[in-house]
Amino acid sequence: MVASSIAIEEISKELIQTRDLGVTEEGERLVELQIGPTHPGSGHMRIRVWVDGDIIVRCDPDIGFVFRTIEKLSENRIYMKTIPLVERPSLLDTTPMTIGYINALEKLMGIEPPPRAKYLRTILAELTRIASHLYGIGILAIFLGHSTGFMWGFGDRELFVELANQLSGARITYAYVVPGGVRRDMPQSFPDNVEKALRYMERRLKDWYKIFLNNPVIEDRLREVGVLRKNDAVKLGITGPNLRASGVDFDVRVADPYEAYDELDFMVPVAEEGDAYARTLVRFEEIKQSINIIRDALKKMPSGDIIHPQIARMFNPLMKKIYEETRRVKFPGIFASLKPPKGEATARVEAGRGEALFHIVSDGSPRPYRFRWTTPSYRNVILFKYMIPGHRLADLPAIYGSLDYFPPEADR
Amino acid sequence: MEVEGGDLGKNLGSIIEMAAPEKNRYYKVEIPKLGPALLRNLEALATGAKYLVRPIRITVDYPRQVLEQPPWYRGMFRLLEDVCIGCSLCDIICPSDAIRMVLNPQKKKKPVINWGRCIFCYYCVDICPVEAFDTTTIHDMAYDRYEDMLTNIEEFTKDPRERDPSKGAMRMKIRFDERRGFIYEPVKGR
Amino acid sequence: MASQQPQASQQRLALGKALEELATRLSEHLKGVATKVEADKRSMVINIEVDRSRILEAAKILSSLGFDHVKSLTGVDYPDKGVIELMVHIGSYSRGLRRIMAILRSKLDRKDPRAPTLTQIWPSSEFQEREAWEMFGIVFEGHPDLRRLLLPEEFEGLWPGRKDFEIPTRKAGEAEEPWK
Amino acid sequence: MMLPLVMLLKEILGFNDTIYRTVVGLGYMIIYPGLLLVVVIAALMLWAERKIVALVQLRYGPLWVSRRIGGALQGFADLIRFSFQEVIIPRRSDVIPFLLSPGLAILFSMLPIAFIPISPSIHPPLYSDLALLVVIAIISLAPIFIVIMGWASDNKFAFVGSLREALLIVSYEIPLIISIISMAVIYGSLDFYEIVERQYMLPGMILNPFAFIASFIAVLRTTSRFPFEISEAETEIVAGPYTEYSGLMFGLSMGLAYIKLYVYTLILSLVFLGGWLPLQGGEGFLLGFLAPSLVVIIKLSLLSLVAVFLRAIYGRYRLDQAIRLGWIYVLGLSIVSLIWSLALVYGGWVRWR
Repeated sequence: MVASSIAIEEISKELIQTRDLGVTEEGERLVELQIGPTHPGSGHMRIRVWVDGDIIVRCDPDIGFVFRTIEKLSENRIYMKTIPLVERPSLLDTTPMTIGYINALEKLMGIEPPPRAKYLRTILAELTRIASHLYGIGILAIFLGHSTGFMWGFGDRELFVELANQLSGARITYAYVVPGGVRRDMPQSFPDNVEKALRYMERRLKDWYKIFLNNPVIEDRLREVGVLRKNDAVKLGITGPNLRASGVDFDVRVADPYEAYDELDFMVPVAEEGDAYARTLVRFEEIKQSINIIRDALKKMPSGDIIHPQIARMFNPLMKKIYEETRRVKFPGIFASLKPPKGEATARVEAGRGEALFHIVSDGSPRPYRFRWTTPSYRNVILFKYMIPGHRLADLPAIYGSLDYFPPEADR
Repeated sequence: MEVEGGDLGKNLGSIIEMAAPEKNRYYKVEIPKLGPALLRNLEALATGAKYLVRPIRITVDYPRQVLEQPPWYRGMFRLLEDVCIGCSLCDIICPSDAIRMVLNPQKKKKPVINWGRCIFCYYCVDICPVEAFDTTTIHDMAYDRYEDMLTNIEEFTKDPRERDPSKGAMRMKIRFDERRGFIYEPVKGR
Repeated sequence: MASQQPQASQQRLALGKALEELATRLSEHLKGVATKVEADKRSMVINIEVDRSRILEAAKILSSLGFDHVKSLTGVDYPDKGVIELMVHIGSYSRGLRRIMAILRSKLDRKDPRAPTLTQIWPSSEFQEREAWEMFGIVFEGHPDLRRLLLPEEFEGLWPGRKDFEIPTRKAGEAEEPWK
Repeated sequence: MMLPLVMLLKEILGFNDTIYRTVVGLGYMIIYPGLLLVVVIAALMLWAERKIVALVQLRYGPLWVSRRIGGALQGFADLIRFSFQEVIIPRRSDVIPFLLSPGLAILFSMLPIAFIPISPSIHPPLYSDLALLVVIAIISLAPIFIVIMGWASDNKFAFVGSLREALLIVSYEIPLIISIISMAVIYGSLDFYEIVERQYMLPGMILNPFAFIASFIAVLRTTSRFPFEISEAETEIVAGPYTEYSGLMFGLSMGLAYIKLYVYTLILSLVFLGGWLPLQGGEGFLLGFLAPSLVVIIKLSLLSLVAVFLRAIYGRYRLDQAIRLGWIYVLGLSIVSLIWSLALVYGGWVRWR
């Protein structure tokens, strides 16, 4: 698709001049369709497509409808306030994002969380990864008109949202990770509930395959649609399951292990085909692998503190008492004025949709001087421009869904 | 993977690779050879029919039934005015600027909250050095007017349980189950 | 677990050493192009500083060395120094090299920030350059389609990413007027 | 109820035969099995669809209206809501076709009821021994008004949707007609009474299963059931031809699919499922009319339930895939069914005289 985009660019120059229902020199009548921002299949974005008959000849993603200026906002607030902020755009896999931000902050501060905290973070991140993938598959399903896949995705996601609720006390926006550790230890019944939920998910995945992935209609819609070749994926800097479905074996959890991933037993699926079907398949496989990670992490879970001793030392007697009795971490007053030393730090994590990069420039004040954050959807949005031309109009939702693109995450 | 000018690239990468070899954790997903379409159609139909006969239900019949949240669920909370020392840490750390310090009649600083802005992150609850917030699990509150969400000290010290909107509803507890996912059970003694 | 802990720190030491070696190798490759090449062991990145006029040259060399995509491209505004720093996080998908990142930095004149486009070398930077342009006003010469990306069409005013675009902040902690 | 009354009137006032037939015909068209029954069945089918799909999809389905009977009145509630909503007419639309086409589409999809008998005793108002052909011919006209809807709306999505509809009509009407004709070949008749009578041993779907499958798939397409819900694909083209419709007009255009489903399954249940068999019809209103017609309605409801259940299983095909499926497999199947019928007839396996 990328190779053919040059020819498309040439057509598009004509188009910009004639705009609407224009007649190009070739005598083709092209219709401009604006998919979004108020369209049942667009999300918070506008996709301008020019169609010739049923074939899309040019596609221009117009993003920014949910642009939250997170980078600018964070420059004006203390470090702790940015934690809930980075959760908001990628509402479906919040924990990997907070982990990335906190990792960069911890690198600046020169502290490292205790092992138990690392495991707890990993477990929550994987729970949200499963939830995020189920959401993505559900959205793909409804884009293809498969309402059962949509409802199943959201229904099964509920289990993992509830598990996260039991761990952190909130359903989606956990703000569970704090510098130096996590905010609360897992409750007694948690491992048992997790095991039951995971077994349920494994049973359900078989039905998922039967009704969704192996369904001939779905197969026809996804096979050889939106093919992304390996070298194109690398060139365009695609990330996450979309990259791995194109045959590139890259996962930050393996390439640059953070938290407890280095010690855990898991594999990362890679597919060669690079079409929408492969991307969906990779997501299903990743759910299976996340199940393995959570099981393994619960098995290997070390005991001990969940907050860095340097922070625990700052507790007043009441806080210490609460921490020891209920394993709930109270914030010492220093959290309201964290001043990491001058310097820069970069961290990256594998969020549900791919690699997220965090860069903090600190000037020694309680606010970051500059905070740069690129999200996986932000890096994948370029695919709309280069992959969609040449497909049929009905393929647009199929490709959109298979990319698991999430507009707020791209806009930040 | 093939890279342009591959040798140099490999050389550079090999320095890292020798120092700390990357674990081989990748496996190739074969796209399964799917059976004949007719068979798969029947399989899909049978799966649907299976759920038609033995349905699983994830949803709860809200608002007739309301979920009982764990005690650490981050719901609405109230100020214990006598405990509060007016240190204004909650105001400083509030990520959405929902808390503001005001003077009470004794000219002491006390926090008040704007429920319209609150995101229930509980940073204020956790940073309070004296535990001056009394927390509940109530979250589904509704207000008629925006002004009602802005509290003064008197309103902020009132217990939100008093006007819990889910009072008459059946309280349900979640039990995880291998086959059905969730099983909702009524909470006894309420 | 106890045995793994020292092993992990040992590995980290070895990695740090490798990173430094890699930095020296890179500085050999970039001799005369980069003004500074240094390793940041904490974040496992290599900072490469180049002059504005040599950005394209450095990018070509880095791309030929295996850094195949841009992870982030943005600016950092330093009004007191009168520069906007172009900061490009580049990475690789090839084995070994993907463990680290390189940050290509170049100081641009704040009054007229111009930089050559990197889209010919790394097509992945196309949308990121559009964002850097609308936020910091960095003009990427030769960019095929330098339009606004995130900001609304009718947005007017300063470059919102720069430090002199101030957003109102509230002073927390002081006693204020009650809402009612 | 109506019949004895009419008989009584006839006795007392001495109505002649024409008036009697007019009154019965109007009752047939407006009350049973015409408009009123159609609305009731369509509303119940809407509810049944949502309920069935909800069961598969881990949830309750409609429950809020008439909770005691599982929300069965939801369809009627929707109908009432639609009728009281504002109808917005886009300024740039072609007003007369825009307003008329939903009604005309419904008219033409209901008109075949006038030719279709649902019991052995009371004849339909327009009785003809070529009824099968006439019915197919009339109901094929309905989609044309869907195309007009899309064109009159002056909306790009509506336009794309109506073009899709037009392409799909062509590729699925032909298999439908061929497979129905192949049944007529077996029965040696186009008269519904004879068609039903000749299934007294074996229903048509066993006599010629190919024709049944082909015509069922074609009916799924024509009534835009999944996996052929292509012309109004929500995530692609909003609501296809119905994008600009609102209020009652939207209710009509959405109900159109269910009305067509009713009529088509009525035809299918007569042609393939043996109509009112095993009841032979008897004396009086109850045995002669009501009981046989209830058998027909049960049969057509079962067919409709299968059709709506598919929503829980399938997504939608892409336009070109659906057309390919239509022109290769469904058309192929219908030709096979025609050959099968000819073989049965000329091989002497079926003989009616």
